[in-house]
This record gives sequence, C-alpha cells and structure tokens, in this order.
Amino acid sequence: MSVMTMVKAINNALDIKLKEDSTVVIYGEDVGVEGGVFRVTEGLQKKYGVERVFDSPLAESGIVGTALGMAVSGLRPIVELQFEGFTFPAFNQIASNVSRIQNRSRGKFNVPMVIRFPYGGGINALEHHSDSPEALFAHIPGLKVVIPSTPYDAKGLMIAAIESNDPVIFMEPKRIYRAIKQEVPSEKYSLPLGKAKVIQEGSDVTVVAFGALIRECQKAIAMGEEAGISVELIDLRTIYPIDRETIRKSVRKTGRIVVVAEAHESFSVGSELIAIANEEAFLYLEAPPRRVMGFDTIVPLAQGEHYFIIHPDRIFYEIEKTFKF
Amino acid sequence: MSVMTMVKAINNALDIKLKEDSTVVIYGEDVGVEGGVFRVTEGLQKKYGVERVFDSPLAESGIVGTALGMAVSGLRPIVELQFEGFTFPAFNQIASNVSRIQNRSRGKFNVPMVIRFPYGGGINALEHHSDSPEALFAHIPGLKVVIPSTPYDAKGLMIAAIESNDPVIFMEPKRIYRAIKQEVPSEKYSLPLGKAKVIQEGSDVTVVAFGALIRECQKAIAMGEEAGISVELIDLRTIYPIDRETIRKSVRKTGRIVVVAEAHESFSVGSELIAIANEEAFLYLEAPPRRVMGFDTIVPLAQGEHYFIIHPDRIFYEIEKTFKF
Amino acid sequence: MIQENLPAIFRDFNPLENKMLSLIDNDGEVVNPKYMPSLNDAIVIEAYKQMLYERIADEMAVSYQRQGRMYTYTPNLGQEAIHIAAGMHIREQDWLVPAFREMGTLLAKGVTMKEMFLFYLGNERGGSFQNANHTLPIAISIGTQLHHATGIGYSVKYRKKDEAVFTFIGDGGTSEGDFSEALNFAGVWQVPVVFTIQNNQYAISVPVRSQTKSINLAVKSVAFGIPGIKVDGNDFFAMYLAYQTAAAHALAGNGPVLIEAFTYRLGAHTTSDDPSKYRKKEEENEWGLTDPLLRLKRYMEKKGIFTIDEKKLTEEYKKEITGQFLDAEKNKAYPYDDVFDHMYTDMPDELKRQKAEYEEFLNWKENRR
Amino acid sequence: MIQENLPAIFRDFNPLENKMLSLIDNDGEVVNPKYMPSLNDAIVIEAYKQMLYERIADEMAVSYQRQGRMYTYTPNLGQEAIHIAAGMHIREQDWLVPAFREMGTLLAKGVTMKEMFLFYLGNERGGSFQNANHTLPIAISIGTQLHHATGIGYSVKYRKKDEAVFTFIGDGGTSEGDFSEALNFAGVWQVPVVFTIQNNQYAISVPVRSQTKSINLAVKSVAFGIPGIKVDGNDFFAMYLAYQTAAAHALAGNGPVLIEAFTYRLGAHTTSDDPSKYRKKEEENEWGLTDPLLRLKRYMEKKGIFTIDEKKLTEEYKKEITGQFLDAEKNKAYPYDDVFDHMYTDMPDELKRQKAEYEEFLNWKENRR
Ligand SMILES: Cc1ncc(C[n+]2csc(CCOP(=O)(O)OP(=O)(O)O)c2C)c(N)n1
Ligand SMILES: Cc1ncc(C[n+]2csc(CCOP(=O)(O)OP(=O)(O)O)c2C)c(N)n1
Ligand SMILES: [Mg+2]
Ligand SMILES: [Mg+2]
Repeated sequence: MSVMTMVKAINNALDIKLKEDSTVVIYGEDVGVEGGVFRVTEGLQKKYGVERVFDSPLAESGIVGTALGMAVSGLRPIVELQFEGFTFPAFNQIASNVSRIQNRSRGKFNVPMVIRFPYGGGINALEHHSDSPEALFAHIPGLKVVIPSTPYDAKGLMIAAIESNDPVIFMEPKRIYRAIKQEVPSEKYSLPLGKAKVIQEGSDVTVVAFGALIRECQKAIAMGEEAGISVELIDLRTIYPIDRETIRKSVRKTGRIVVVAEAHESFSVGSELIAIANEEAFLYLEAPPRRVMGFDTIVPLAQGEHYFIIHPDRIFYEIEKTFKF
Repeated sequence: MSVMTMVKAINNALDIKLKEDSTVVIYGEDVGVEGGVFRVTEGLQKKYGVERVFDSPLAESGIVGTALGMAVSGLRPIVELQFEGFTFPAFNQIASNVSRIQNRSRGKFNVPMVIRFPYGGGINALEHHSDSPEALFAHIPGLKVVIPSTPYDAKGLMIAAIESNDPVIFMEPKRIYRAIKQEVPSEKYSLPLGKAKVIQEGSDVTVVAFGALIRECQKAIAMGEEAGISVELIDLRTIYPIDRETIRKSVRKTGRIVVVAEAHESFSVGSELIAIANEEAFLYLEAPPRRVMGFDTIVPLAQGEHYFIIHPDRIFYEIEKTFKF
Repeated sequence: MIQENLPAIFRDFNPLENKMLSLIDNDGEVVNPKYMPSLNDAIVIEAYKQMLYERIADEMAVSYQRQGRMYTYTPNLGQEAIHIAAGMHIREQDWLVPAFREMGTLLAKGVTMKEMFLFYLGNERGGSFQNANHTLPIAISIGTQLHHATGIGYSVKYRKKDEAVFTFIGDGGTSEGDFSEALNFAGVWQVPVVFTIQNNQYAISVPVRSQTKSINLAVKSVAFGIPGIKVDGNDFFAMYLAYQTAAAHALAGNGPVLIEAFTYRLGAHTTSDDPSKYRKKEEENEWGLTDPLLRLKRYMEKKGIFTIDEKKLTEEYKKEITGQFLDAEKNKAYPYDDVFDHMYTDMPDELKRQKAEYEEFLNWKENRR
Repeated sequence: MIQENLPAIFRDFNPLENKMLSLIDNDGEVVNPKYMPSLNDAIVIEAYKQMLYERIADEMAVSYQRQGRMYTYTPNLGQEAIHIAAGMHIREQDWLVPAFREMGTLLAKGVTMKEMFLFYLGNERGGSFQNANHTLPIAISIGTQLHHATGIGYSVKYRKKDEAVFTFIGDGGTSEGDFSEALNFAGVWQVPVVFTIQNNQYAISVPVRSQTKSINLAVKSVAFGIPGIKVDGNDFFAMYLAYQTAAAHALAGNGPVLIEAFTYRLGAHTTSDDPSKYRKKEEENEWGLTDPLLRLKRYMEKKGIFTIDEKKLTEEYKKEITGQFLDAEKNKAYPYDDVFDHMYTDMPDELKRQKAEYEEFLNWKENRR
C-alpha cells in the first residue's frame, strides 16, 4: 500500500505490466525522456530502455496505426495521445481499423492495444485541451471505452485494459490527475471492464457519472443529504460496453435518474443512459430522467469555462428538481 | 417540373448554385470528368470548367481542410467525400477546425461550406461503404447535419445547405439515390434546415426516421394500418440542430415513440430522440420509447447484411409491441 | 543517397534523375544485361505460370461478376508481374500487408481463389485469409495499411525475428497523409519493410499528374530518408531484381525501401467502373503493348524456354478455378452468429442482449407465417 | 530542380546537397556578399526594433505567467529573425495562417499585444485577432493550418487577387500527414503559398533526429515537386532574402515555396515545460551565440548604424506593453453570451433552450444566496 495520485497509479500499472510482460511497449509524443507532459510515463524509459518506452514522430494516425500493426503481430502496445483533442488525426485508424481488424479477419487477428489520453476540462487550458469526446468512441463498435475516477480504479482498470485482447480507449480525467490521493495496493490487481460501481447506495434518485465528475457529484450529494434526499451514485467506469444491469437495478429502485457528464449533451452518454433507463425501467420512472451536461458549444477558454464546467450546485439543483417532480 | 431521382435532384441543386453564384466551387475525388462514382456531379465540369468543378488529390483531410481555407476567404466550396467510411481521414479537420473557426475567431470568419457524401447500407457493398455515422457528426458542436429522404427534399435542402453561412454535413442515403423518382420543380427553392417534417399524421404511435428508412417505415405503417394502428411519421430531415418542437408535439399526442435508423444503436440518434421524448413529454408517455436500429456490430458484408438492415416487418413488429404495451 | 550500404541499383537508377529500372523491352529483348538476374529456367517458367493463373482467375472473376453471380470486383489485369515477383520473395514467415489490387501476391502467400471469391460474394470468411500465414486482410481505407506494415516491422525488429514485411499502395494512395507518415516512421525506426507503390497511372478516373507535382513517385522517399527506386512494373525481371534487392536490404537490418512499380491498369477500376469515360482507347492500346505476360513470353520464346502448352494449361486453370468458384458459391451462407461473434474476444452483455432481442423478432416472424 | 524560372538561391542552396543559406555570421560579419540584400539603413534599424519589441513582449509574457497573472504561454525567444523578416513581406492584403509560435509576424499583421495577452488570459476575443486583416487565429491542432493556407491560396488564385499566403509549422509538425498533404495539394494547384518550417530543433522534448530520417526538412519539398530551401533562421538577412524571393515567386504565379528556417527555441516549449529534462545547458549556450538579435546588432555596430538607444527603447516598450497587459487584464471578463453567440450565424433553438435552462439555474442560484 502506498498513497498515490492517479498519475502515479497509472504509472504503477504500466510499470507492473512492462516488468512482467516483455511484449508490452509504450510510445507516443514525449513519453520517453520527458515522461509525458503529465508525467504518467515518468521513469519508465530509464527502467525499461528506449526499445520499450520511446518517443514517436509527431503524428497521431501513425502512432495508432503502427500500434495496430504491433498488436496483430505479437506485441501489446500502449500508446499515449497527448490530449483528447489530438485523438482526431487518429480517428480513421481507430474507427476503420483498430475496432475492425478482429471482425474483418474473423478472429484470425486480435488487437490487444490500449490508446490512453487525458481528457476533460477544468484546468484553464487552451482549445482542444478541455474536451470530453467519450461518446464518439463509444458509438464505434469494436472498442471498449474506459474512464477511471480514482487512483485505485485507474490502476486496476489499466491493468485490465492492457490484459484485454480487445482494443481499449482509456480516457484519463486530467483534472483529477493529482487532485485525489488514495491508498493503492502495490501489487497487481485488476478491475473488470464493463462493470459499473455503486459508489453509494440511496433510495430517492440515481445519479450516474464517471471520471472527474464523481467528486463533484459527491459534493452535490452531500448538499442533497442536508435537504433530505437519498442519492444512489453510480460510477460508470466503462462507457462501452455499458453496464445496463447496474443502471436497471438502481433506477427500478429509485425511479429517478440524473446523468452528470461534461460532454456536449446532444448525442451523448447522457442520451444513451436515458434511453437505457426507459428500456430497462420504464414503469418505474417517477420523474423525467435528466441530463446535467455541457452545452452544445465549444468549451470556452479559461475566463468562460466556469459556465460550461459542471459544478456541485448545478448537480444539486437538478437532483432536487428531479426529486421534487 | 420534371421527374428526378435523388442523384438528379442534387445535381440540379448544384447546377443552379454554380450558375447563380460564382463563388461556388465543387471538388473531391473523381467529381470532375467522371462526375462522381454515383454521378451526382455529372456534366458540371463540362458546364462550369475545371476551375470550378475539379478532381483533387486523393486525401480527405486535404479536401476538407483546403475547403475551409476557401470558405474563410470568400468562396462557397462544396466537397464530396466518396463514401461515408472515407470521412474519417477528414475527421480532425471537421471536428477541430470546420466546426470551430467561427467560434475561435468570434465571428470574424464564417464557414459557408458543404461536405457531402453518400452513406448507409443496402447496396451489397464492401466494408466502409454501408455505414451510418450521423451521430458522430451530430455530437460535434458547430456543425449542421442534414439528411434528405426524397429527391424533392434533397434539392431544397441542398440549396439551403449551400446558402447556409455555417458548415453543413450533407449525408445522402445512397440506397435511394435512384430508387425513388419524383416530380421536382426545375426552379430554385429551399427547405429550412433544422425543421423536421410530419410526413403522415396519426394518433397511436410516433415513428421518427430519416433518409432511406422513411420508405421502409411507410411500408411498416401500411402493415400497421391493417392492424388498426394509426402512426404519425416524422422525417427528421436535419439531425442537428434537431427539431424538438415537432417531436414534442407528436409524442404528447401519441404517447408513444419508435425511432427507426440504421446506425449502431448505442450513443445514437435513437438515444438522443428517446432523451428528448422524456424531456419534452414525460408525463404523456404510455409505453417505453423504442429504438429499431442497427446492432453494435460492423455492418456485415452482402451475405449477412440482411440481418443488419432494418426491414419493414421489424419496424412493424416494434410499432405493434409499443402500441400494445 | 544517404546510406553507404545502399545496393548499386538505387544509385544507378536514381529517381532524382527520373531513371527507371527496366531489364527487358516489349519484345522480350534484354536491354540491361548488367543487371539481368540469372534465374534458372524453372523459375522463369513458374513465374509465367503464376502470372497466367492470376490473369485467368482475374478474367473469370470479372465474368462471374458480369453474370450477376458476384458483387463488385477489383481487377488486376496488367499488374501481374509486380504481384508474382513480389510473391516469389515473400517467404512463409514474411508478412504481407495488402492494399486491394495484388491478388497474385495473396495467392503466393497461400490465399485461395475460393477465399477471394467468397470475399467478393460478400462474406468476411473469404477476406479473412485464414490459411495464409502472416497475411492481413485487404485494406479498403486507402493508406492506412502502411502504418500497420510499419508497426509490424517494429514488432519484428523488436522480437529479433527473421521476417520482412511487404506492403502495397496505389499511386492515388500516395496523396493520403498516412502514406507520408508511415514512410517517415519506417525511416526513423529503420524497420524491415518493403513499400510498393503500384503506379497504374490512375486513381479511378484521376490521372497521376493530378495527384502530385513530384517528378515521379519513387522520389518521395527522399522526404523520409529512405532509399527509393522506380521500376518498370510490367517487366518481370526488373520487378524480380527490385524485390530481391529490397528484401535483402531490409532483412540485413538496413531499413525500409520504397519501390515505385510503374505499370498500367489495363482493366476497369472495379467492375462498376467504365474507363472510357476518362481515358482514350489509344492510350490503353499503347500500354497494351507493354503487357507483362506478353513481354515475358517473348523473352522466353527467344530464349527457347517457352515449353508451356498454354492452351492446355489455361483449360486446366479454368477448370480448377471454376471448382473453387462453385465451392465458394455453395458455401457463401452467412450464419447469423457471424454478425456478432468476432466483434470482441468475449461477447459483451450489450451484444448478447441485442442478439437475443433480434432472435425474439425472428421468432415472431417465424410464427406469423 | 524542376522549375525553369526558379530563382538562383534555390539552385545555389540546394537542400539535396544539404546546403543552408546564411549571409552573416555570429559576429555580424557578412559571409556571403553575393546574396546580401541591399537594404537601406532605416529598414535594418526598423527590423532590429521589431525584433527587440517581440523579445521584450515575450519576456514580459513569460513573467506575467510566472506571477500567476496569465495562463500557460508559448515563448518565441530566439526565433525573432524569422518572424520579423516574414512580417516585413506580408502586406495588408496578404494572408497569414499561423501555427502558434510566430508572435512577431502576428504583430506585424496588426495584432496587438493586448490581444495576445487576452488570449493567454483565456479569452477568445484576444485570439480572434479582430483587427488584423486576412489573419487566421492560432492553430493548435498541429498541421491542420497548412491545408487552410493551401485552400486560401486556391481562393486567391481563383479570384485572381494580388494576395500571397504565408503559413507556418514546426519541425515536429512535418511528421503529421497534413503537412505532406497540404504541400502536395499546393504543388498540384500551383497556389501562391509560402510555407515556413520553423525548425527549432525540438518538438517539446523530442529532437528533430527522432522526427525524421531525411537529411534536412527543406528536402521534403522534393516529394511534392515544389522548390525548397534551408535558411539560417537566426540570420535576419538570410530570412529577409528568403521571404523576398519566395513572395515574388509566389506572386508571379510560379506556385508555392517551402522554407526551412533553421533555428533554436532558446526558451521553454511553454511556461509549463522544463527543458533541462531533455537538453543540455551546453547546447543551449552554444545556440545562444547565434542569437538573432545579437547577430544583427553586431552587424549594425560594425556598419556603424546601430543608432538605437536600446536602454531607452526598452523602457519605452516595457511601458507600452505593460499598458496593454493591464488593459487586457481589466477587460478579460467573459460575458455569458460569448459562450453561445459564435457557434452559428443564427443561434439554433437547441442552443437557445440550453441557454435558457442554464439561466433558470443561475436564477435559482441567485435566489438561494
Ligand atoms: C481513404 C479512402 N478514400 C477513398 C477511397 C475510395 N477509393 C477506392 S479505390 C480509389 C482509387 C485508388 O487509386 P490508387 O491508389 O491509384 O489505387 P488503384 O485503385 O489504382 O489500384 C478510391 C478513391 C478509399 N477506398 N479510401
Ligand atoms: C495534432 C497535435 N498533436 C499534438 C499536439 C501537442 N503539442 C503541442 S506543441 C507540440 C510540439 C510541436 O513541436 P514543433 O512542431 O516542432 O513546434 P514548436 O513547438 O517547436 O514550435 C505538441 C506535440 C498538438 N498541439 N496537436
Ligand atoms: Mg492507381
Ligand atoms: Mg520545434
């Protein structure tokens, strides 16, 4: 056990897998000497050498496309894309090949690779550095999309992602890279992909969130408790495949669902969860399912970002509205 | 008035705009001499010259990125991407620039451009030639996403798209490129972007669809009529901005909604419409909203495609289930 | 240009001087004896047979498509010398990362015509090339495959395997960003990849002069610091020498190589295409004179080694290929499970649910009849 | 190499021979009198002043960031000769399509330091460069901007305007597919675009030798059939000559040009970066000797035209820039409407609804206090 930030916990997961499996390699922009702009790969090149942890040329399509080549020929590449906004040059490789080679080859080739990148707002960054594109990846069949909300989860999910024989998009909520510190076991463990976690049980309203917003929800829930509202908080953990069962159980119990996420609300994880709540618990619904999400606008730069970011009071406001409906 | 296929109607719209506005240019792969692989631009190079209608090098990012440059400097480019599967090399230009330059420049630059491409299944094609990626574009703020379902609509919507000062993704349902023939006025007219159309009024169930599936829905509705079910059919026409008002009115009337679309069901237009139905008509809902959509799988090649494609009997089956709920 | 250990042909046929490696002319006459590889007759005969096989299979595929028994097909006509010369240098353990117009090379790797037919009949089982070792499926999204080849090259180098990687792209494909990125990565990583541009002069209707202003396509290698050479793609011997040299170079650890195979698509782009819309009959005729089979045959005849009974062989091949087509046609059925089974190594609950719901519908449909 | 009407410098400093155009040395001594442009003293003095202004503004920006008064900033230190030489050739009607490290060029185009500060204070109004004619916002997604420049080039050519387009990218950016695609399109379309690679030796921590195996970056032009030249980016006169020649070439209708400006990022990548992690002090010191301001100053001193009271000017500049910063700081407020107002030319109902809902929440919040 030692106290870790999410950065450290992911670094630890990578370290463990690099150590025990010589087919694991890590590359991307500045992941070598520099250890990544957020230092997630710090120290790994020194420990495992430049053939296993290295800087690539500056080209995301190349990073992802070559990783696919490695994955079908015996390696388990983990690639870092520097920010969520720079996943798009690789979008064609992801949507046309990474997600499809297994199906195209009828299982002759598996694609055990991880594409990891920081995402989300709240760090007063430049454009393309504050976005939440999870829905875009979740809509592409053949991918798994994972988002941790704590250092503990990040380590366990990352180990599972590396060991998955299917390609995993691993999105790291950069806002809480260092904001949360937690006791994390030093040894290897993994958490199942595709399973949500009930963080807190409750009876009045189901709140579903993931990543950095779990913390904000917890603050809102504390406000709710004061107001006498019992909230069940679910951390989705995996965006695809989504854990219907956990949603079903909870919404059938509470009859109310509020989805909290930072992405643009239209055609989002929020939309999907509302659809699921309807399909799985229609007769139990006692209030309109709500989305507390980003606007359909570009995330504003630092001076305007506070309008866009989801704060606890806004979450509480929507929980209360839903509760009182 | 003359009888036109959708191919002809779009060609006619392009012709009209090329003629009346010298800032309109058209380019893409094989759109010149060849007139496009589906002949949508047939004859236009001959009529307007190689400076206005021309073949570009084979690079989608380049096609879209250069069009953006033209759009901010006084032209109205219309670019063709050859198939929906080949929009992804251009995804970065679309998501990082086309949709954003207006906001980034606080309105100093507008982006009057149209990106058009055929999409959807049902033509026994190779991989990447049968997909329906509308949700991916609709989730990106700053774009308009338009899909016509008839030759008449295609012409009117295309004229509006070209005249829009915002970038428009114009998706053409290739399955009905030539399958529907219709009287279309020869003169110029346009249909408003962002407005759905109630194709048929009804009182029991609202069916929302668009593109090639309108036809399939109509067949299903005929089956429903025999079974005594009165269906209201809405053609979305524009996927973003979505027409909430039309959905609200209809669902408040019928209390039931079935969404029919060919895309993978998770994180789709179906999810969004169910969310909207809940937000706008929760207290009116009498049955769980349903999605009749593609699986979360790659669209199978020709021999397996019939499992994936949405047939009228499956639509009817879901309408009836929803009606009887 | 950069490397000291560069084989002589890269210097003697420097693409910067717009030179092209060609060894025999249209009449089968040796024009460049210095570089003519000394192949024993059996190999030359074998090469001709393989080219003939590819041509016949290709013609038959076009005709099955015309009969409405197969979906859109992509002909290989005129590009056989490239495919067979490459095939002769790709060993069992070497990797083949195809584009979509190198059928002969796929066949050399162990792909069967039954599989090819099955693919064009619309069944992924055909396109998966189950029995061809280290062979990727066809790449439809142009350019993307080059990155896969470069990545495999890294993997091979990292695991210290005696394996080379062969990959293909068209002249049009060189305009895609992925082409440049992949060659650049390969240069930096110094991986054993042989890149071939099949410059067949057209990307569907677009001629290569509308694709780029570079003096040829081989010269693009300069931008990535890797050796490049332009080769007469309709000259079997030139292509043979190019692959022999490139494979040796790559396997010796000297890094990647770019080959521009200068050829012509004698047929249509696909069976849905009509070349008369965008090119002249005269042009096609002129290129017809450089037909790789004709050239090789004339060479062999001159040398007195054309011992093949072509008519008989053609009949044999036709019969065998017909058998494969019928087999494919008989076995094209698409079990419902195939839609879902290969999306993930473990099927997620979401897919199980979708499958189950669809089965309910199928049951309803069944009962309704 | 290809064009007949190619200006002599492209032949004399052929990147294929790895030559670099350099006119004065580190001591300000003229080393290549043949090509030395004969500028009148006022222009040289003006250039020095502009470089000084950029340097001071840059230092102040770094220090405001350090004081916590501004967000992450991207320094320009050491690259001023490129920016000012370019700025001196971009006319009012010419287009500037920037990357993100050419502040001096933006200033030349009419962008104010207030706007720059406002942008780095986190307000799009700053980055929109409202008053700079034909100037695009900064491009963060690396490489994408080159396509915009090529497209503008097409537009200019199509509309027969007397306008050239200037665009920038870093050494790291040359690895992106968009770099190659854009140069290729520009070559085919023969548009009046001057592409500059600012090769400052690093892409964040990654040295250029890990970026590509090509012998230099200018040589990449060969792949697209356009003229390219490698220029000493810390030599104002070399850069001046390069832009003069390139702009004339482009405006005469002779098509695009690629300039590799060989320079060094003397500062950090951004204010969040610590270069000591990835490069040695000695290397920085060595490059420090080539500082473009020092070099130009020495030249001017030798020629006896350094009539500037640098200390006084520095004070003046500092005062003026401080004023601009304070103005920006005072006006950084972000009206709520700005979030929504520029997404579309007409705000769609969806956005109106989202805005209204959020306003309801704001009301609730207000009342709750
Ligand atoms: C990314 C992408 N864009 C467009 C297409 C559509 N397309 C299929 S083949 C082709 C032309 C290819 O030309 P070339 O690269 O010269 O290869 P050839 O067909 O001549 O063998 C095009 C544009 C595609 N398959 N992939
Ligand atoms: C497409 C994309 N990928 C990654 C980044 C992150 N990033 C910002 S600057 C930079 C390095 C750029 O290096 P170079 O092109 O040499 O320009 P320089 O910063 O040296 O001026 C990187 C990787 C980005 N902005 N865009
Ligand atoms: Mg071709
Ligand atoms: Mg750099």
